[in-house]
Order: sequence, then structure tokens, then C-alpha cells
Amino acid sequence: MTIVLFLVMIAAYGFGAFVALLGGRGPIGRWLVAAGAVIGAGAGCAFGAVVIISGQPFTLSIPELLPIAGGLALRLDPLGAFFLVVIGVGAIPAAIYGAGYTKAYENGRASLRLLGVMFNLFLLAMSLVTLADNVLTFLLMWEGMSLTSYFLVITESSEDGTLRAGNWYAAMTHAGLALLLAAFVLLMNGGAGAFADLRSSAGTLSPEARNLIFVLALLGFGSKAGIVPLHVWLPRAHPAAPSHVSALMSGVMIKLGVYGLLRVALDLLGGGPSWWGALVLGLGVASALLGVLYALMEHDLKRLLAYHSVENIGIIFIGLGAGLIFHSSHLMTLAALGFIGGLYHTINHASFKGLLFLGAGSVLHATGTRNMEEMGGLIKRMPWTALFFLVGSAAISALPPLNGFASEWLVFQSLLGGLNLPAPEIALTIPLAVGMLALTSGLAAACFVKAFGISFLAIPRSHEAENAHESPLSMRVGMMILALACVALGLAPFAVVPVLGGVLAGLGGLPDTRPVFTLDLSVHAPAGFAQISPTWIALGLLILLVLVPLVMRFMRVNRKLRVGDTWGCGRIGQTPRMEYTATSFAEPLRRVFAELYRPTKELSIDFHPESKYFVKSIKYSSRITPLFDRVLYDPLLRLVQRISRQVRRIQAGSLHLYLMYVAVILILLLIAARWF
Amino acid sequence: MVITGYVLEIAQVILALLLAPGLAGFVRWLKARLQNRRGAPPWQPYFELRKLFGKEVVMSNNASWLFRIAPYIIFASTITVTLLVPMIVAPLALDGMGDLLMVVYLLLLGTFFLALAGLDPGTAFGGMGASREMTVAAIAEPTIALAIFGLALSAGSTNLGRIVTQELANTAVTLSPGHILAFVALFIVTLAETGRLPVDNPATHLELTMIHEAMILEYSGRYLALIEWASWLKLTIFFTLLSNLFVPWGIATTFDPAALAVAVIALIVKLAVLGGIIAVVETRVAKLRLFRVPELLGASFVLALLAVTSSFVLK
Amino acid sequence: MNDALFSQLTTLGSSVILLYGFTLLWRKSLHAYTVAFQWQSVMLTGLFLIIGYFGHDVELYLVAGFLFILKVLILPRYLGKLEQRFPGERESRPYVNVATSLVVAGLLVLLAYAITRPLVLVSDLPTRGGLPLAVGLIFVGLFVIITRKKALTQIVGFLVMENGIALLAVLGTYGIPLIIELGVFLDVLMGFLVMQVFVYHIHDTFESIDVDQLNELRH
Amino acid sequence: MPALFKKILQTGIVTEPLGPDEAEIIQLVAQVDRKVQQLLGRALAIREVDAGSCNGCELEITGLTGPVYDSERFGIHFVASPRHADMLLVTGPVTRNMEVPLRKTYEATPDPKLVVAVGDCAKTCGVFKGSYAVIGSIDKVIPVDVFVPGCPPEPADILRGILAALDRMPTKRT
Repeated sequence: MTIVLFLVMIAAYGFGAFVALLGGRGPIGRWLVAAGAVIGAGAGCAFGAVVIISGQPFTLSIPELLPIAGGLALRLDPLGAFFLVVIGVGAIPAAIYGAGYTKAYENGRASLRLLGVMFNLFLLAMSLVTLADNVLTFLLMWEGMSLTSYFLVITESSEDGTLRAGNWYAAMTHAGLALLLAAFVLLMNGGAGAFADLRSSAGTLSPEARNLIFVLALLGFGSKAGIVPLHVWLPRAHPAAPSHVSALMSGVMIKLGVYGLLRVALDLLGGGPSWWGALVLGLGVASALLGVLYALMEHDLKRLLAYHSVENIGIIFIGLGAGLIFHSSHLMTLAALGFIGGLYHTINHASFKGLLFLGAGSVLHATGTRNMEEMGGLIKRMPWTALFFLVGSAAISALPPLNGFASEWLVFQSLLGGLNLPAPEIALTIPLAVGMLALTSGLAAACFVKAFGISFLAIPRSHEAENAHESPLSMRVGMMILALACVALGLAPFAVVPVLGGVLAGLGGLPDTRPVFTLDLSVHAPAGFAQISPTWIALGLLILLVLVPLVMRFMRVNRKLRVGDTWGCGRIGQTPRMEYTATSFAEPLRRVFAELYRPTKELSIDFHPESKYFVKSIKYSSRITPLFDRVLYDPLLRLVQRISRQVRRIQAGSLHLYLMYVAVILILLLIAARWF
Repeated sequence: MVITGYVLEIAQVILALLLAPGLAGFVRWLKARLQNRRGAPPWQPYFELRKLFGKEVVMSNNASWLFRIAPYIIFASTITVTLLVPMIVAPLALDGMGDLLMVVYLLLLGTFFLALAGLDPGTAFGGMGASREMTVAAIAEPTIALAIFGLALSAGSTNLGRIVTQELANTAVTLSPGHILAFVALFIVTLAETGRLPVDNPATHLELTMIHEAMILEYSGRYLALIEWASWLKLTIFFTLLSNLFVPWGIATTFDPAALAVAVIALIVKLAVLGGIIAVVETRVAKLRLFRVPELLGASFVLALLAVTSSFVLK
Repeated sequence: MNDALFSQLTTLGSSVILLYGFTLLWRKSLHAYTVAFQWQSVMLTGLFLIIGYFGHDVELYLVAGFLFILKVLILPRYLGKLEQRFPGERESRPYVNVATSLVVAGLLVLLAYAITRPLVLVSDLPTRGGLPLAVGLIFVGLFVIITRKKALTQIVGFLVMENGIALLAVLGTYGIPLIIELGVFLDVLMGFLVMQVFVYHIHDTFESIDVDQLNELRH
Repeated sequence: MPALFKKILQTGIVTEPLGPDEAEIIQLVAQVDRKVQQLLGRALAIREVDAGSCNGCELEITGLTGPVYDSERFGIHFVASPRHADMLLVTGPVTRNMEVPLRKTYEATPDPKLVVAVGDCAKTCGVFKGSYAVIGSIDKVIPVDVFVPGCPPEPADILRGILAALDRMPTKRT
């Protein structure tokens, strides 16, 4: 059964890539490419589901295929299977959406062939990362995933800045790979690279080596996941990539960083001292807060979403960090709760962030701009996209009864368990984490009121927005699947939580929590600490939404409705220029957090030559340089530039000089070989 | 017995709906008296509701379906909260349906849609109100979370029924510093969340100083009635939380009719006392500049943080 | 009466004393500072009395009396005079803005909790709950002195810090010997008078009591 | 703080009865109440529109909300938006620039609604009559229910005008 699904997955992705290689143009070609991806992702999803439900890992070892370092070894355990399901949840809608979305590339703006091939290979590589069972396979697939996604980012390479974004992405992801390589070499400790061997030998490593491995892995996987301060590639690469690819990268690929961290820290190393957890927690809090704060200042819709990915990865890391802290204190049920919260948020983020990126893609498709200040009024022109985007916005703002709330609630509850910790230094940081997490979710709500309100509501702010049109059926279907996933995951935590408990059971000594989190219609934190039921809440809301108008009708409320001009203080001629803009919406928060943003502003006023009381034009521009660009990357880049300028002296372009270098090195080597 | 529980839930919702306008009216009346005016009688808001439900709606031509559905969502989410908050009896039949975090996020759901509805007609003031409301709501959030944390520490649960019963069982907690600090922190947040002075002036007519009012400038008739009722209900909910989570005395723990009657009276008395405090505060303080509001909320955050740490240390 | 009530009362009193310390970060006028300091000292006096009563220490009543005279009657009077002398001097632009100051102060108290934790755990004093708060108050006083620009604010910051030290002493030891306590009071008074003289000089030199101006002395 | 509340308590309620004919007013209120039972009776929201007055009338209207006249005791209060209002209180002659806003405000007010024009200018344009900047009286632009004469009228007169307008309210709404 599982082997069939596995083969179908590989074959379908291969088929998709092959069709794309033949051209993949025209409606049929695009649909065939998408069909490959959909079937592959569907099979992967089913494959993962079967493994999770049966609890039986799937193994396949093909040493002959690659006769070094143990060859290609594949094994799918429930943890990997969960991430395979996440890939499926993100990939199916993205592929369907992509079939319609890529029509715009038919005019030669980008190579459909390259896009189709890379899209399918990217999905394949990601799926195989979750299956990898030795170091070689893991790193190969990891690199394959990075390379294919690099090509996907630079799809629209003719656009300004796309290649630059690609460079940032390639640099960050390869720096991460180098760290991972180091971590795995240390972990192997001269032995074999099979994960089973690593797991058994990890206990014999010295504490220093284990700490080093953990930090290297955290940084390596963190650079992929996009935690602060390694997040800088996200706001650059996501806007540049085609929207369905952004949805995949943001919704799914960065989650594999979470997978890698769990695999190494919890599974292979089997947990560690409590400062590991505290470090993860701290990075999570910083990512969540800085991510949402910079998102608030962003008026490029896709960059805004990219910053929100940083925020949500932060929330996931808070869950994982809490889990690791409890794990080190042997509070296993609480640890499981933290990890469950993190994993739940992982799949939730895959659904709502995927949905939001697809929505942003539809808007981009319809208006040709990513700048929110040029949108507005889209709710009337693209009602379906607006509805789906609204669902995504409410979900990411953690509003009940949607899915963001369910997972944030679990993360909160795991933090509230912090009072059971014996170590006061760490226990006292827990309240801070609670406060910051709450601030993050409040700011996220503010940010999505801005994102939805400014883009979709009120009057169109530009000609393009005025003439926007609804996107084609395929794109709407893609969004609808994810919107339904958001609702379903929000209503059914009682079903999801035990599944996640099963996924985690046995990892790093975690108990099977399925008996603790029972299968009634509510979710319990451990040992009856707290209990909610989003299902009943949703039902209550629904009943009231029906009941209130009915009662009003019964009470003979005046039901007349007249549509008139906007009042707006009786002014004549309501124009879009009078609307609140995204900049002005974010202004109060910019002032509140001015010490972080340090905005620079330029104001130039052009007066009328006759009188200073009449103004011809006012130009206002304000810029915010992100903190880490300012204090970390800019100095780093300057340093690299300075070094390269020095190096350039050596590289003078003269052939004789180069030959001389060769000769000098040769002589030096000979001398070294002879006398040392 | 089970049936009685559900009947009580419904009775409690109706009670809250009936009490809410009266509470708002009472505060207004007391404020008028403190301004040496005769003022409208406390039951004035009921007349206003009746009138608004009888009027037609005039809607902006820029607004979309969101503008029309938002009042119902705001109203429904606020009523759902009253299903969770123990007003006269604890624990409620539906106590397991949601905890304090659910209460906070359901209220945020209402705020979210209200802010969107403010942006929908495309007026400058609506956007301004939405922007300010979300700013205040976001900055108030950490205080609420920490106050919840503080309560959960002493009660061992975030479910409201559990907190109340725990406190009734262990009255020494009531006067502990952690508890008092958390109360003060939550009181400041109540002022911010329900749009009272010094954060927002509910009686202002000057658009530039508005927060809540600016968002609903374009609403009329039955929609306005729903939104106003919901905001009064929100005030009642926050007052009930303040009184029943921190001073739960008088609340019924059984379905005994006599106990329930006492509980209703106790609730009304507690709401009146808090309403009196609000009226006095509003008479005394001036509205803060918008950019000093974060300072106030920062102070409340620190109080909540101290509340949590002190109950942690004393544990 | 019982220990539970005693410990309840001291912790509550310490919290209130700490809260008055926070007023210095939140308000901007010297008048508000003076009033806050005065009330803080009243609370401190009350706490001395409570500890004296429960700890059966008559000397503490005497100390409380001196404390009341010095910190509730004399010093606020002098502060009031200073305030009249320099009207309109407000802490309008501190180095760290108010909201951040408050959050930092919260963190400082958290830090105080963390570092006094071992002490609180081993101690069996009924007053142990207040110890972290007293240390926190000392930190807050220091923080005020560091981040505020006006000399007058710094004086009040100093006084508040001194209150913190007194609080720590009385909570930790149920009152140090009377003679030392009196010496401390005299020191505080002397320190205050010296600072007062300095403030006059600063004002005469710079036409302002903004200590930021002292930077100009470098040139 | 204690000083403030001491003063408040010492002062007591300063709201004045409406002169010798207060009984009449109360009777009027009761009458109005009976007549328009469903609507507006005791909850009247007013939007003030200055169509171009000299602000003399505004001064008197402000007096209406103060402690002495205290219109709120009859359930009459001023609101910020015509969407919330039941009555427009219009002052002054209609100037050219205020014509459209006045009409828009009238249209923005949900039915059932009333219009009370306050001051002599509202009816006769007063000293501004014939000015190039003035269109004419209020009823040239929007239908007026009651005119309150006076230059400016006393707050008590305005209150009587408002109550009289309520009296004219059709019992059955359309």
C-alpha cells in the first residue's frame, strides 16, 4: 500500500517535470504540469496519512543507487509523514492555482518550461527531505530543494531586483547549508551516517559537542525557516517569486527548517539542557515580534506577508522552545503540549499563509501592482478573492473559530504551564514570552485590518484597481481549498491534537499523549488545566448570526435601507485621495515603536511664487531601514566589499601575473613538502 | 439538572442584554450628576435602542457587503462571550466551551470587524478610528494576557468557572498583592478596551479626538443599534470579569433559586460600584493625548508583570 | 496575630511602596514626584510600624517616628520650596521615553526577583515576599537617576532609592540598630542639602537645571 | 482631587427650571411622549448644522447642553453624525458654500427626521439678506418643520421649538 503511494508520488512529479520539459505551454500543457504536481502531492498526502494512522514507518533503502556514504536511504516515520502531509496541503491548491496563474507567462515574460520543471522537482525534493534517513540523502535533498527553489525565485528574472533577491536567497541558504554540514559531520563523529546510528551514538558525544551541534543546527535550519536575524532573504525573495511559488515557499518550505530542527534536536540528540529551549524560545519571541512590527510598516502586499512568515515561524519556535524547556525538566506532558502547539501552528500557517499569498497573487494578477496604496475597492470587483483573503486574514490574526486561534491557544497554554518549572531564571522569562506573544497577535490583527481594509475596501485608489477583474476559476478553486482547510483545522482541534500527539509519541522519550488530550469536542490542556471547544463556539456564533436577524424581524424592526452618498462631513466630491492610506493607518504604531524603527522622513513643500499661503505641491517620503539590515548585514557587506577591493589588487588581469602566482605557490609547496 | 444549566445560560444572556444599556445609562447619569446637571435618567439608553431599531438605514454607496454583515458579527461575538462569563452562577454549563483567552479573542473578533467596517465607506475619519482602535487594542493585549496568566497561576486554570470556584474556596488569595495588581492592570485595560476616558471620550463630538465613535460615524438605524448595544455589552462583560474574577463573593455555585436571587442582586451591586468608580474617574481625569496612551498601557503592562511575578514568588 | 496576615501585609505594603516609585517614571512634574515621595514615605512608616508590632520591637516605633518627621514632613517641604524656586521645570524629554522606561522598570523588578530568589527560598522570614520588591525599588531609583535630565528629578530618584534601601533593611533584619538608622537619616538629610546647593549653582550657571547642560563643561 | 469633588458636592445641581411655564413644558413633553409612542419620544438625537450663521445662535445652542439648561434631561442630545440623528438643528442663512453640504446632510439623515431652523436669519436671512454669498432661507434648500424666531433665541426658546417640532411629528411613520 505505502510503496504504491510512494511510487505514484515519485512518478507523478516526474511526469509533471517531463511534460514541462516538453514545453508545458498552452492550456493543456499547463494543466498537465499542474496535474503531475497535484497527483504527486495528493499521493504524498495520502502516503503520509497512512503512515501517521497506522503508526508503521515506511522504509526503503537503495544503496546501489549512490554507492557512497550509505547510499540513498529512505524512511518515513510519523514526524516526517506529518510534514509530508503539510507539503500536500500546501502543494495541491498551489498547483491548481498555478495552472491559471502561469497563463500570464505565455507571452514569454518568463520561461514556462523552467518554471514547470523546477516546480515539480521542488516538490519532489521537499517530499524526499522528509523521507531522508541518512545524512547524505538528507543533505542532497536539502540542497536540491534549495537549488530548485532558487530557480523558482528568479522565474521573472527580467523584472527589476529579482536577481538581486535570488542572490540574497542563495547566499543565506548556502551559508545555512555549510552550518548544517558542519553539524552533521560533528554528529557523525567519524561513524556512519544513518540516522539510526546517529541516534544511538548521540548519547556518547561530549556535552560541548552536543551543544555545538545544536547551535549549528539551529542556525542552519533557522536560516531556512527565517528566524530573526537570519530572515533577511524572506522579504526579498517572496515578493520576487511567482505567487503560487511564494505560497509554497512560505507555507511549506520554511517549515522544513522546523522539521530539521525537531529531527536533530529532539529525535537524534534526544533533547538537551534547558538553555537550548530558552534559546529557541528567545529567538521565537524576537522573530514573532520583529516580524509583525516590520510587517506593519510594509505596504508591498507580498513583502508584508513575507514578514508575517517570520512572525509565524516565531510563534512555532515559541511552541518548540517551550517544549524543549519542559523536556529538559522531564515535564513530558507539558513538553508534548508545546510541541503539539508548534506543529499545529505549522500546518495552520501552511494553510492560511498559502491562502494569503494566493490571494495576493490574484490581486497582483488583476491590478498589476503589489503596492497597497494603489489598490482599494477590490471587494466589489473580485468578491471571491476578497472573501478568501478575509478568511485568511482572520485566521492569521488568531480570531476564533478559525485555525490560527486553536494553535496559538495551545502555545499559550503550554507557556502557562511554565509555573511548574523548577528553574526560576527560566520560569521568570515565561511571563515575558506570554506578554510578547499576546502583543504579537494583537499587532497581527492590526496589520491585517490594514492589509484587508486598505487593499479590498472603500474606493479604488488607482485606475488599475478600478478596472480589476475576478481571477479565473482555477485560481479561485486553489484559494477555496485553502480557505476550507483554515475553517476545518479551526473547527476540529479535537481531532487534530490527538493525531499530533501520535506523531510525537516516542520522539526523544515523549510519551503518547493521546489518552491525555481526549477526543470529545473540546481541547484540553494537560490534566484539566483548561478546556476550549472552537466547534461549539462556531456553532454558537452561527446560531446567533441567524437568530439575531430573525428576532429583529419578529420584533418588527424597521428594515428599510437606503443607499446614499457617503456622508464624510458633508464634503463635496468624495475622492480616493481623502481615504486613509496604509501609511497613515500604520502611523500611530510607527510612532509608538519609533525607537525601533527610527524612520527617516523627507518633506519638501513647493510654495506658490506669489504667496507663501498657497502650496503647489507637497512631497513626503519616509523610509525605514530594518534593524538587522542596519546593525548586522550592512556592516557585514561593507566589510566583504572592503576585503574584495583588497583582493582585486591581486587580480590585475595580467596573464603573466597569474602565471607568476602559480609558480610562486608551486615553489612554496615544494619547499613545504621538502622541509616540513 | 443539565437542562437547568442550559436554561440558566440563556437566562444569563438575556440578563446581560437587559442590564447592559442600564449600566451605560447609569454611568452617564452619575456623570451628569457630578457635572451638577440633572441629566438623562439611567434608563435613557433603552429609549435610544428602541428609537434606533425603528429608524431606516442610510448606507454609503462606497460600502460593501462587509459593512452590512459586520454589525451582526460584532453583536453575535459579544453575545457568545456572555455565554462564557460567569455572571450569576459558576461554573456555567458551557464553561468548557471557552476560557479567558477565548473571551479575549472573541472580543478581538468584534473589534477586527468593527475596524474593517470603519474603513469600508472610505472616509478619512472611519480610517482614522480604525487605525487608532487597532493600535490601542494591540497594545492592550499583553496586559490582558498577563493578567490572565496571573489569575491562572493562583487558580490553576484559565477556565472562568474554575477561577471563580477556586477563589471562593480560597479567600486569602483575594487580598494578595498579585491579585490586587492584576485587578488594577485589568481595570486600566477596561478603560482602554471599552473606550472610556482617559483613552477615548464616549461623549465627544469632535471627530479628530474620536476612536470608537469615528468608526461608526457612517452607521445608522438598526445597524447602529446593534453596534451600540454590543459596545454596552462589552462594558458589562469587562465589569463582570473585574468583579467576578477578583471579588467573586455573592455568586451562586448551585442552581438554588435563593442563591441565584442573591447572585443577581450581588451582580447589580458590583456593576453599580464599578460604574460609580468609572464615573468618578471620568470626571476627574482629562483625555490623554493619543501618543500618551501607550504609556498608560505600558504602566498597566508593568503592573500585570509584577502581579504575575509576585504570585509566582509567593507560590 | 498570625504570620500569614503579617506576611500578607508586608508584601502588600512593599508592593504599594514600589508602585509609588513607578510614579517617578510615569509623571513629569516635580509636584507629582514630591507627592509620590511623600506618600511612599507614609507607607514606609506604616510598614515600620507593622513590623515593629508583629516583631515586638519597640525601637522600630521610634525609627518610624524619625522617618515620618524627616521624609514626610521635612524633605517634601524642601522639595516644595525647590519647586517654587524653579517653576515650570518639567521632565519633558528624558533620555528614555516613558513607555520604554516603564517596561524597563518592569524588567528590572523581574531581575530583582531573579537575583533574590535564592535568598527568598532559604529565608523563613514572614517578610521575605517583600525583599525582591525592595531590591526592585533600589533599581528603579537608580534607573531614574541615570535616565532623567533634571537635577530635581535626580534628587527625588536618590531619595526613592534610599527608601528602597531602608525597606530592604527593615524587611531583611527587622530594623538595624537605632543608632545606625539615625546616622543614615542624617546622611540623607546632609546629602539632600548638599544636592540642593548644587542645584542652585547649576541653575545660576546654566539658567536651567537640565544636567544635560553639564556636557558643555568639557569644552 | 478631593478639592474638585468637594466643590462638586457643594455646588449641587444647578439645572434651572424653565421659567414660570415649566409645568407647561413638562406637560408638553408628556403630550409628545404620548403622541409619538414608538419613536423619538424620549431619545432625540440632534445634528447641528451651521449653514452660515454669525455663531450667535451656536452660542445659545451650546448653552442648551450646559448644566443650567441641560437638554439631556428630556433625552435630547447632540450627536456627531447625521446618520445618528433624528433632527437637524440648522442655523443662519444658507450661504453658497453650505448649500450642497446642507442638502447632503439632510439626505444623510435616516427617516423619520425633523428639521428645526433656529434664529431669524434662518427664516429671513436677517442682515445678510441680499448678500451675493447668501442663497436664501433654510426652507429654500430643505423642508423645515419649525422655525424658532429670535436673534439669537434663548436656549429655552430653542428647547420649546424642538419640543414643538416633536409635536408635529406624524404619529404613524411612513
